[in-house]
Amino acid sequence: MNEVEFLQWVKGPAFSIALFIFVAGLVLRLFEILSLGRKVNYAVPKGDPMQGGLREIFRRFGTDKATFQRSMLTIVAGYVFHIGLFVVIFLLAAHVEVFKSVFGFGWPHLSTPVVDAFAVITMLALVVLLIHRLQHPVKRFLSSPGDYVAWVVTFVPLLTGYMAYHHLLLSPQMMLGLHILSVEVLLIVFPFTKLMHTFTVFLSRWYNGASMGLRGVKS
Amino acid sequence: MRMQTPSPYEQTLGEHLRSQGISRRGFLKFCGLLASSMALAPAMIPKIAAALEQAKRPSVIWLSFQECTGCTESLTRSHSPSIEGLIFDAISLDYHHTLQAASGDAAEHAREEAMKAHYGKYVLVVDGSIPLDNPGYSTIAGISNLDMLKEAAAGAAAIIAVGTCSAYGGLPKADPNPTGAVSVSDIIKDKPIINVPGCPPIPVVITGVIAHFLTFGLPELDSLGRPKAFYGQNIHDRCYRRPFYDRGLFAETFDDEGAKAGWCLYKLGCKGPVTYNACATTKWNDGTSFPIESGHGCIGCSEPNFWDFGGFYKALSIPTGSSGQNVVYAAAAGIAAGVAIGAINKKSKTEAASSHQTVTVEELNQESGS
Amino acid sequence: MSLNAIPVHTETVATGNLRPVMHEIRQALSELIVHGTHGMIDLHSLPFSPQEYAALDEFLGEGEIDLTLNVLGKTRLRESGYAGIWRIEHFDDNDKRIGYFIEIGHVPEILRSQCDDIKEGLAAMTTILAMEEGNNEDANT
Amino acid sequence: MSTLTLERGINAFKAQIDAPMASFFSSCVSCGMCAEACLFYTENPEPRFTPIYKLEPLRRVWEQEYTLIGKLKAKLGLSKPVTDAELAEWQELVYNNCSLCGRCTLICPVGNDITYMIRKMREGMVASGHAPEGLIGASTRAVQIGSPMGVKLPALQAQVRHLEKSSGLEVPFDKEGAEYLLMLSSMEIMNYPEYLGAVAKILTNAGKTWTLSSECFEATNSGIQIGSSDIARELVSRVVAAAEKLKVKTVISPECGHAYTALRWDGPNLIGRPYTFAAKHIVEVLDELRAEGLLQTEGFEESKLTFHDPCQLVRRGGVVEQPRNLLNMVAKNFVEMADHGTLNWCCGAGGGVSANEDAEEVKMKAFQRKKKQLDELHVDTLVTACANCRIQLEEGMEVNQMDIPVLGLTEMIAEHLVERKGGAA
Repeated sequence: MNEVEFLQWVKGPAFSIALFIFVAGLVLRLFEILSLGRKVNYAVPKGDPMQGGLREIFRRFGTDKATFQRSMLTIVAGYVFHIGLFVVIFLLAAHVEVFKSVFGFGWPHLSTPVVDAFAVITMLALVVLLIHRLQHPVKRFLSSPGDYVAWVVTFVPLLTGYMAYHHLLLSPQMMLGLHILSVEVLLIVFPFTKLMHTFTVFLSRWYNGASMGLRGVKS
Repeated sequence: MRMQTPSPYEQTLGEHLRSQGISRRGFLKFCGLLASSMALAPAMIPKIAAALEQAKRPSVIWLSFQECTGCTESLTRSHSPSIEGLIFDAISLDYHHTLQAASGDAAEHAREEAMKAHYGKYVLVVDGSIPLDNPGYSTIAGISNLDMLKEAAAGAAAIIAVGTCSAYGGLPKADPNPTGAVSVSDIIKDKPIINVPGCPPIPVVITGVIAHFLTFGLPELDSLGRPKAFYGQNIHDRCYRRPFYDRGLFAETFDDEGAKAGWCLYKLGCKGPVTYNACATTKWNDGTSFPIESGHGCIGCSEPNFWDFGGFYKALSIPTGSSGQNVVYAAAAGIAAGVAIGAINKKSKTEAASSHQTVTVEELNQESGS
Repeated sequence: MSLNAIPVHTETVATGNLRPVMHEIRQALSELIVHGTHGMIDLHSLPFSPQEYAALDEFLGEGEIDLTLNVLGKTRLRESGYAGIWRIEHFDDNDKRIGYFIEIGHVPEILRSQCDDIKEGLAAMTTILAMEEGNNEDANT
Repeated sequence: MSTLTLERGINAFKAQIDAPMASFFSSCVSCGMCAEACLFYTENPEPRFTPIYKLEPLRRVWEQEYTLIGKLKAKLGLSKPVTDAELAEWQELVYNNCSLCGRCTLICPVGNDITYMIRKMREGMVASGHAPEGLIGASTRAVQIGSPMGVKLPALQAQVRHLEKSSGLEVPFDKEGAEYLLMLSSMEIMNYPEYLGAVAKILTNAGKTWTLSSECFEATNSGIQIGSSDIARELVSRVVAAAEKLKVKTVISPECGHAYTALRWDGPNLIGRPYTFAAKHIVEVLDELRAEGLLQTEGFEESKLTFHDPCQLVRRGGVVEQPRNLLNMVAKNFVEMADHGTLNWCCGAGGGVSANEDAEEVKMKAFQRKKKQLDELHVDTLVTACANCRIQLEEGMEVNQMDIPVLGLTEMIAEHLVERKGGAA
């Protein structure tokens, strides 16, 4: 298989397989979670669970000052890389074209150098967070192989994408192929790893917020 | 291009050009242009001149298999006395069934003669792919392409595969490849092969490769067997529209304001970022322009399988499968599997709940006491 | 129809090659003074926008010499505003520019009368003179 | 007689795991922020005291039993079944080092209700025989005697007689159709007898009918603390039976945090139906009386004071404004701690920690957090609305030689009460 055939393979069958596993996996995981159900609550509510759920979904994007000071690095670097990922994934022209081909509609994109800068900042933030994870006693203690797998499969597409864009190291076909392949790896492992928090974070915040709302707890 | 019978005394190229009435100044100009066409530094000009002086006029046998003659057209359409014309004049083209005056048995005889006379020394040029499914798909004088290639390759000093068909299979190999077309390098493994892909290749690149072979021997090749001197440049890196790509300015349709302003054609399917060829600098039609300059994206014709690369007008990043449909199927599969797994989970949980034995303080105390 | 007639107008673009080329020329000029080495830059092998060609032209300026050679089509030699820097444009028979070099040297290499040509000329002249003298001798006898 | 086994513990885990928990486990990215939210970690920074880590055995059961990938991992031997030894090891984390205060639940950026899961995990710990001695003792006394501290009815009756004699108030028992059924905690009966007098004074003054029940006076629920729904159900059923027998409108939960949680939130779900009465914390009742104008005070506390929010009231009960409304009636110099309201730090002894002898050293370490908060403020008085917090705070003050008296909010209000005309008194 030469470079072109490799690129063709990752763009064709490999992408189809990865996308299939990603979507089917997501749906499966949601069923897996939701099928466990939740008991009816007979306590007389003090507030609206729905409102509480929605409020927590948004409120938890922020934090109180003291918590911010205690976990500043985690929060700042975490924000930087999450925003960076959003920009890189959804606002690069080449990526918008991919989404357009999947969904049938697109949206405006940012200029490439801007996205490029975001990619660099995102990678830096990820590296900072990895070092922090390895150094911080609690984080290092808590981290399972899954945490590192999630880091790697997030970081590699950024790196290969950056290198493909700048034509570094390998031929552009090879690099683009590796970039797409790394995204496929990401898609495949996504539903079955920590990356799933991308979706369940809203579910979790909603459940927690609904419980808070029911009890009339306003944070 | 004259068809010449091999003479016992072989002129050097220098002598040949001089005998054509070309002055030393002309020779220098020729070498300068040649260096430029071979993408060599001007400092190489004296070396090229010295090498050309000494080079023997080679015998060239040109075989055309499953092809459209576009490659030959590309070469012959260049205006004379262009640089490529001069180089072509400098070789002894002993067989080319489109160009030679002789036909039928006489033509085939010329080929056999040349092969015999220059055994081990002649250059074999091939355009077109070779069908393997059925030898009858393409024959010349009743000889299948495969047989003729094998026979001609046996005595060749080197093979130049001109055009994407002979280099990589090209259009005949496009999905579903009805003839079982393959490239020269798929068949011949024991001879140096220089791939000069393109659909067609740039004429000056064809002659540049020949000139390079005459002056410096086999050129340095990339992983796809292409001379790095001509295929070392990425179209996208050399594209004059690159600044628009970098600024994120893209034409969305072929007639929008962006297209009129000459913005990047990435979204219109340009394959420049993954294509290696000299188009962006050498250009076409005697340096007039190249496809991107004319407002059409690069189709990547110098790359293997370019016909099956997901559509000429689809952006490079777009996956080739039908993703939308795939998502629907995947969701359906996910739901089916999810329902099954959900049922198993639910059953498992119900069983756990029903097998729960009430915890009593007696048990607590017994356990803590033990 | 010429390309310019097509209503596609490229915005001003910079390939980023102009500055490096200017510096390369300056460097070659100082090499010429210090070591006497000839330098040559092939402008056709670099992506240059029309604007950048014009900018380079303006930068180099016009000098005192503008020659046209008739060698396999025309070749035009122009000294730039800076002595020792020459523009060399090769044209084909149809006056299409097929090569564009900047040469740095006292005289462009191609302008010199070439040894081979001189030798050939000498041989020809000798032959002609010998023939004429032979004819004269014939006439004299 | 049947015994508690690992199997029963794992089975309890399986029965307890629900959709929210599956979602919480799926969402955790090991950011470690819950550690910083937990006083058992901040005051004793060992990584294993990180809240989410306390759930590790439960998480593994979830992964192995309820996820496809977990089942696969278990089959391949990549994930080992939870062992009895592990659960024994985790006892310290789940009981001694967690007061179910809910601060991690509030801080978690992905929204995981870690507290909820620890409470559920204790079900399995109990069923596998890994509950701490102290809590077993308390639960046993609660079930067998009717009070975790072993207080019996005659002791209460004696106290009531004393109160009636000294104050001239009537403290009714078993008065059918009364508006309020007043529940107590043993701690109040034993340590803070003033509480009963204060409530009696306020309710009588407000002209409300109220009663105690001779069948059930204990509101605290050791079943909730040890984490056994079976025991908790037994205990809460007694309250429900007493309330329904006396046909009261409202049951008043005493100044006790987890009693409120047990009665207000868990009770209906334990008995599997809604109550026929309302359940309110005494602070809620007092604030309602205030709002209705049935509670008037005079005079102000001159000392600089602050309020310690009981976790179960603020974070797990939504009672934030009420104590402040009441305090502002009687305090001129009321200051808030840096982290207060829903962000307040636990006293260190909630969620069964106070009843757990194994946790005695740990709970004093945890108190350091409260000490830091108080040291910043330089207050003269600390007010709270939970007897359990109050005991821990007083003990902490003593150990750390801090001279700040701890007062109950209800008593403070009672002291400033203005006698209403037309009041029953």
